[in-house]
Amino acid sequence: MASEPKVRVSLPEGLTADALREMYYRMVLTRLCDERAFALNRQGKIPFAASCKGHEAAQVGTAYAIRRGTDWVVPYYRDTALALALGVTPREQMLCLFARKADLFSAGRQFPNHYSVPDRHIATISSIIAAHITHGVGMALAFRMRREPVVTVVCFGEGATSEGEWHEALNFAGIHKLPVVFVCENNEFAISVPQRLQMAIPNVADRAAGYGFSGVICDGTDPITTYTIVREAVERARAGGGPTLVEAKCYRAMSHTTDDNQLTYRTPEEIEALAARDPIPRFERWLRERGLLGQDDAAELRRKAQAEVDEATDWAEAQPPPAEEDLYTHVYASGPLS
Amino acid sequence: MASEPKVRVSLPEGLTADALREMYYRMVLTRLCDERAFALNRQGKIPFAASCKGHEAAQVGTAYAIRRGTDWVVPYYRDTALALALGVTPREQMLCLFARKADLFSAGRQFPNHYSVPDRHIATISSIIAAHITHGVGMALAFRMRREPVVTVVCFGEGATSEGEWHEALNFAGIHKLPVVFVCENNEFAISVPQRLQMAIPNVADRAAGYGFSGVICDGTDPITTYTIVREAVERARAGGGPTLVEAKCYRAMSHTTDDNQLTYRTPEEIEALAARDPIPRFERWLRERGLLGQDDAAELRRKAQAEVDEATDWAEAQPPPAEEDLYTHVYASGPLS
Amino acid sequence: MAVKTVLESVRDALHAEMARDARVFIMGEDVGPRGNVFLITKGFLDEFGPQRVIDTPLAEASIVGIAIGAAMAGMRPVAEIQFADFIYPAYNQIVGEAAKIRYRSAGGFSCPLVIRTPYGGGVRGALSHSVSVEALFYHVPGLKMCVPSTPADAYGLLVSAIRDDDPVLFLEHKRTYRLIKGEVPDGDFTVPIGKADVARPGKDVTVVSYGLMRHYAVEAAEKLAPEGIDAEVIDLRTIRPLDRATILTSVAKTHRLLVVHEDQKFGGVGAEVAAVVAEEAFFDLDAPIRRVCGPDVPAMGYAKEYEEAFMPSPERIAAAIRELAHE
Amino acid sequence: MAVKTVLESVRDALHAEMARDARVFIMGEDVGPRGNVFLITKGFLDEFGPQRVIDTPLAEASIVGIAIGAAMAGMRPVAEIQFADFIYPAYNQIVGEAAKIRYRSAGGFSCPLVIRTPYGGGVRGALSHSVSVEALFYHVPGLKMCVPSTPADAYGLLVSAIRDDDPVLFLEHKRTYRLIKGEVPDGDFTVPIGKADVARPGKDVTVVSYGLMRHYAVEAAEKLAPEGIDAEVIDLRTIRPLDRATILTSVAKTHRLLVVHEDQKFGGVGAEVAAVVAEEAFFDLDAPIRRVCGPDVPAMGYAKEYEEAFMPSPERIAAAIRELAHE
Ligand SMILES: Cc1ncc(C[n+]2csc(CCOP(=O)(O)OP(=O)(O)O)c2C)c(N)n1
Ligand SMILES: Cc1ncc(C[n+]2csc(CCOP(=O)(O)OP(=O)(O)O)c2C)c(N)n1
Ligand SMILES: [Mg+2]
Ligand SMILES: [Mg+2]
Repeated sequence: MASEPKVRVSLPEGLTADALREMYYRMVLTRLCDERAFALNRQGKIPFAASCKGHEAAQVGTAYAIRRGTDWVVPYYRDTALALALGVTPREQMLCLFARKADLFSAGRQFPNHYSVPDRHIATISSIIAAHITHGVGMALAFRMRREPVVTVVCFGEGATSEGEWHEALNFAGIHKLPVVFVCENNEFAISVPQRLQMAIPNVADRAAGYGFSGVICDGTDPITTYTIVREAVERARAGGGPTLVEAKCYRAMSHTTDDNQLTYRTPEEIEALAARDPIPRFERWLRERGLLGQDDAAELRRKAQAEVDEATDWAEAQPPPAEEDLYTHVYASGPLS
Repeated sequence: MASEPKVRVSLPEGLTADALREMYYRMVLTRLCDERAFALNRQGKIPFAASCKGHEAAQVGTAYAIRRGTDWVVPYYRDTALALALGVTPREQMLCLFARKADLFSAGRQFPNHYSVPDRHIATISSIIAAHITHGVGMALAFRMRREPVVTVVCFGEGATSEGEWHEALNFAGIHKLPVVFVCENNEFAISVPQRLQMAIPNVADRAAGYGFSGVICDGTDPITTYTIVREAVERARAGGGPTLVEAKCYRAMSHTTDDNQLTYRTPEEIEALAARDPIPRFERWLRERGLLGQDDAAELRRKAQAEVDEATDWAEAQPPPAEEDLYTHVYASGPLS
Repeated sequence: MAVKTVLESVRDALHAEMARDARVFIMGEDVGPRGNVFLITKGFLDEFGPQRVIDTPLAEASIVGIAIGAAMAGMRPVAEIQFADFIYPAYNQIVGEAAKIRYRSAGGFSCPLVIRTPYGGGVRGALSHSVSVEALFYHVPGLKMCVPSTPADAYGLLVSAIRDDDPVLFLEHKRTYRLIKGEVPDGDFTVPIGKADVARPGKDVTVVSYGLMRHYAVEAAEKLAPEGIDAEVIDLRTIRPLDRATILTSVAKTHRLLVVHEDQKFGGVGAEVAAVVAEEAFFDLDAPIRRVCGPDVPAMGYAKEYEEAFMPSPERIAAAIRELAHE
Repeated sequence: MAVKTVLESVRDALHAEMARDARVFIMGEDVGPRGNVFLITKGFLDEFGPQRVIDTPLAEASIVGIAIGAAMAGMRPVAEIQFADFIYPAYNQIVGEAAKIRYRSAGGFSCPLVIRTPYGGGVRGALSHSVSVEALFYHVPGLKMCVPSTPADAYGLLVSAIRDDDPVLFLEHKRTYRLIKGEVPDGDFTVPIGKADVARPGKDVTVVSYGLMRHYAVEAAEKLAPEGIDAEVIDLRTIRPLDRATILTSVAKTHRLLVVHEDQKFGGVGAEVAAVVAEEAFFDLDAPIRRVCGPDVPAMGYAKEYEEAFMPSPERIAAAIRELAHE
């Protein structure tokens, strides 16, 4: 790991050099987790995986923009980098991929990446798109009622904005000027459906006007821009300035999930061209230019991350699966009824 | 009825002097139907009524803006003037108020004013707010698929815009540039909930931008302005120009329905002040100023309308109610199943 | 003890819990200055303020969804759906979300939420203000469902529902609101969720019912007493969990079961009650299991004649009991 | 006759009806270039064009609501809900609207709409891609509901559904898509909505089932034949309307009823089947009515172990038949 940079550069407000390197590390760690997940799927070891490749910068930027341990996040199923940046460990990630009994998020009940980590302030979600957005608004309402200085961040894809519940959530948040920040990770596709068939407008952010608050677009392949814009929104919300809709423009590098094949609706050229937008080499360059990452640091961080992922994979795979009786836990507070 | 005016005045495009007088007549007729409905309720003859007092201009203006027999309307439960202007007769109106077997709209099954008149191109609706908006969009889709030059007009209150389905309907219409015109009759209240608790913005029309088409505000207490603006939108839609969201600003003079008492949430002063916005005397003045209505015409039209309403009331009251076996009709095309 | 209506009891229970626990709040359409369309929350806004009595936009999915979020964040929301007919837009939040939050998060989150809604017919509510929705939700594990019929049960069950750590759908039959009066104990008390009530003990026929029909069933049973037919009427009070034990005990005594509900027959709650008895008490039965229910048509109509034809009456219930007693 | 999978039959039926009737069109998420997530509509976009194969926004209420409007305007839409778990947002449109359009307009409008959706577990679909939704809809008069289990029935019922003048919810068990192969007649044919199929004749026990469980029930029955237990398996094929006659005829012969479904037990379709038999064939019965169903927990989990524990297996079904035969 590089020591503090020789040349003093001005860092983004609120981020130390260590934090910046940590952001980079989390992006790499996520990438390796995602790659491992796809590999495990190909090996027939897990039936399903989804990758956030192309979204890492948007997510890590968002994670660092909030006050950890204070603010809450209601993520969506593509928010692996967000979760890892908020402290979800590779072991925890692998437990959910293998659907082990000890899976922290759901005890092996939900698809992978459906985080639920109360102690790291990550709320539970289902696979039902957009159903979580009102939950974030309700959490914000609760915090405001109790006069706690907490901001809730809710993430979703651009496809989710078509659901009626999305509209209802933003409408309520606007009326009550709640401390909530909506982050749309716009990757231009909802499975195979391109944005032009999802909405008649180029920018999701433009819809914020209809709810009486502002919408901001940012380059979601750049963690620093995303960080800056989300942080501003978060602190405005905390100060009583109401919600913001942030649209982080990013892209989806992989097929929607391992069950999808994007070649059925995207050309190989289109997919190849996406590589130029990869947030990881870009952020690496940014850090290097500022002397925050030395010559061999990137490779070393990658090795470290790979070791973490390898260890976590082996460990998680060896953990026991749920037993039949686990089917009946957590139905009601008082146990199963019938 | 006045003969053609002595002085030639320029009439709104597409409206003859007769049509203008007819618009006036329909407004008066509606007012008298509504008053009769409330009176019947006070007399204990019908359990429920809702009045469109304050909306007549917006509705009649809309009705005259479409091509009758070609275009379709998907109204909402406050669209009495719209329905009467589209040819629903006072007898038909009274049949639904009395819930008679011969009730054309629902055979006495639905609340009053839930029109359903295929031969006058008025679609069926339920009482579930906003559920009809996607139907209008689907009808527009069907007409477009069949290349019929038909425009569909969908009406709703400002409260309905909060429902997720409203958003979904407008989003789809925008994407596919469907021949549909959305008319929001904004009366500033949803039962007791004022607009500021319904949305964070002053104008519903501003939301159209989020769907990629234009939103227009008009004075919904003036039938001519409403007519002009809706007509423009309808013809643009017919010409392939896509949807428009028209916001007709009007007001609700009476309580939400006979089950409501607006004095629980509005001051008497506020309610009294509304009288100044009454569209009927205002339109009367407009017609007089242009020589389209003579000295005694208004009184005579009122008498004529009153006679129609009286006759219709007596006639409808005398019609038979549904019989027990009517419960089982129209469950399926093939009859009741079980 | 004071005599109250069901409506007053619902109001009193809400009021008492709001006063007792700062985590309890109300959200719904027209619950503010208007005090709810039945005037249940009249005066609440002045007393508890707009933070705890929230007049929501006209959007049921968000009423429930926002309440879920607040519940996950430690509050005890009472979400109101103005009429049960308008609960459909919130179906995703109730069935897809609230009911599964504890299970899907392996206990990481809970959802202590009450969804109150007036249901049922007999008030000239027409096609869209008369529905019974219990059969659309009672299949859903993770939810609980209460259907009180008396003022005391309305109070005691609503307090239990608010204090419950899981989502409870609380169905209030709107015809009972002002029609049904009864004694209600003073002060704080609860009625446990999951316990049926023997509304009228008897030995010849078991009549299982709930909501308004409980009262019609008791009326029917009283009518038959002079004929020497002694019917036992069970008021379920809670549909999920269902109090199987009370039903089975009764059938073991009477050997005959009639289920009565206003809701349509096919796939209604009576189906499960019948199935439980046909499975667990088959050899106790001396006669077929009968059901008196609403007809299998889409809805209750507006005209009085439709309502009368739709809703089981004490007379129809009495006729069914009589027939069953002689079978 | 050709041997096809259920998936191929669904595709073929859609294709044939699209080709036959210009009023038929398809709308849903990813039905376009992707050809639906199971590749059911693969190639349709090229063949029928984007006006008749509409890739919709991610919004189920509007998928159904827009289809309803088009149906009211004379079209024959086939709306797809990508997975049954995502049907909840469209509940209002299906239950509150589609099912009531004919009734509420006194025949003024009809709603010839098909809503297709893959349901059920056994494909590692986890908590939100495994649900059975039949019990959430079968109570609703005005709707019809098909649950084919074989390729021929999938074809014939889907064609019937598209030609039906009322809304039909068409549930396709996703585990059967590629697993179940069978002969399908060539050319145009229909299977009537509302007729059950005797999948395996027998005389000792009636097993009523549908969907994937029909196959497991037949497997179970075959297992028991060597033991001298001869079970009759009825595949409902349609849940609403329910073919009471076929069930009652069978029970009159076997005197024993077992209902098998993957969906949770409490309030499931088995409840109504049991209730019908307990009401209409009580004196034919020699033993309690049994149900083998999914457990009353909120959902099937992702881990293989949860799926196995949740879904009735041929072994569990066989054990229940055996026990019932000896009761
Ligand atoms: C209510 C609902 N409808 C459909 C789906 C199926 N589905 C899963 S992900 C997805 C696309 C989501 O697109 P977007 O919101 O843009 O997020 P992205 O996957 O692109 O990150 C769809 C249609 C679902 N899970 N839930
Ligand atoms: C889905 C649904 N929710 C609630 C209601 C109860 N309700 C009937 S009318 C109404 C207010 C409607 O307000 P708006 O749309 O502004 O129309 P207006 O009555 O003012 O003309 C409400 C809340 C309903 N009918 N449907
Ligand atoms: Mg996307
Ligand atoms: Mg209004």
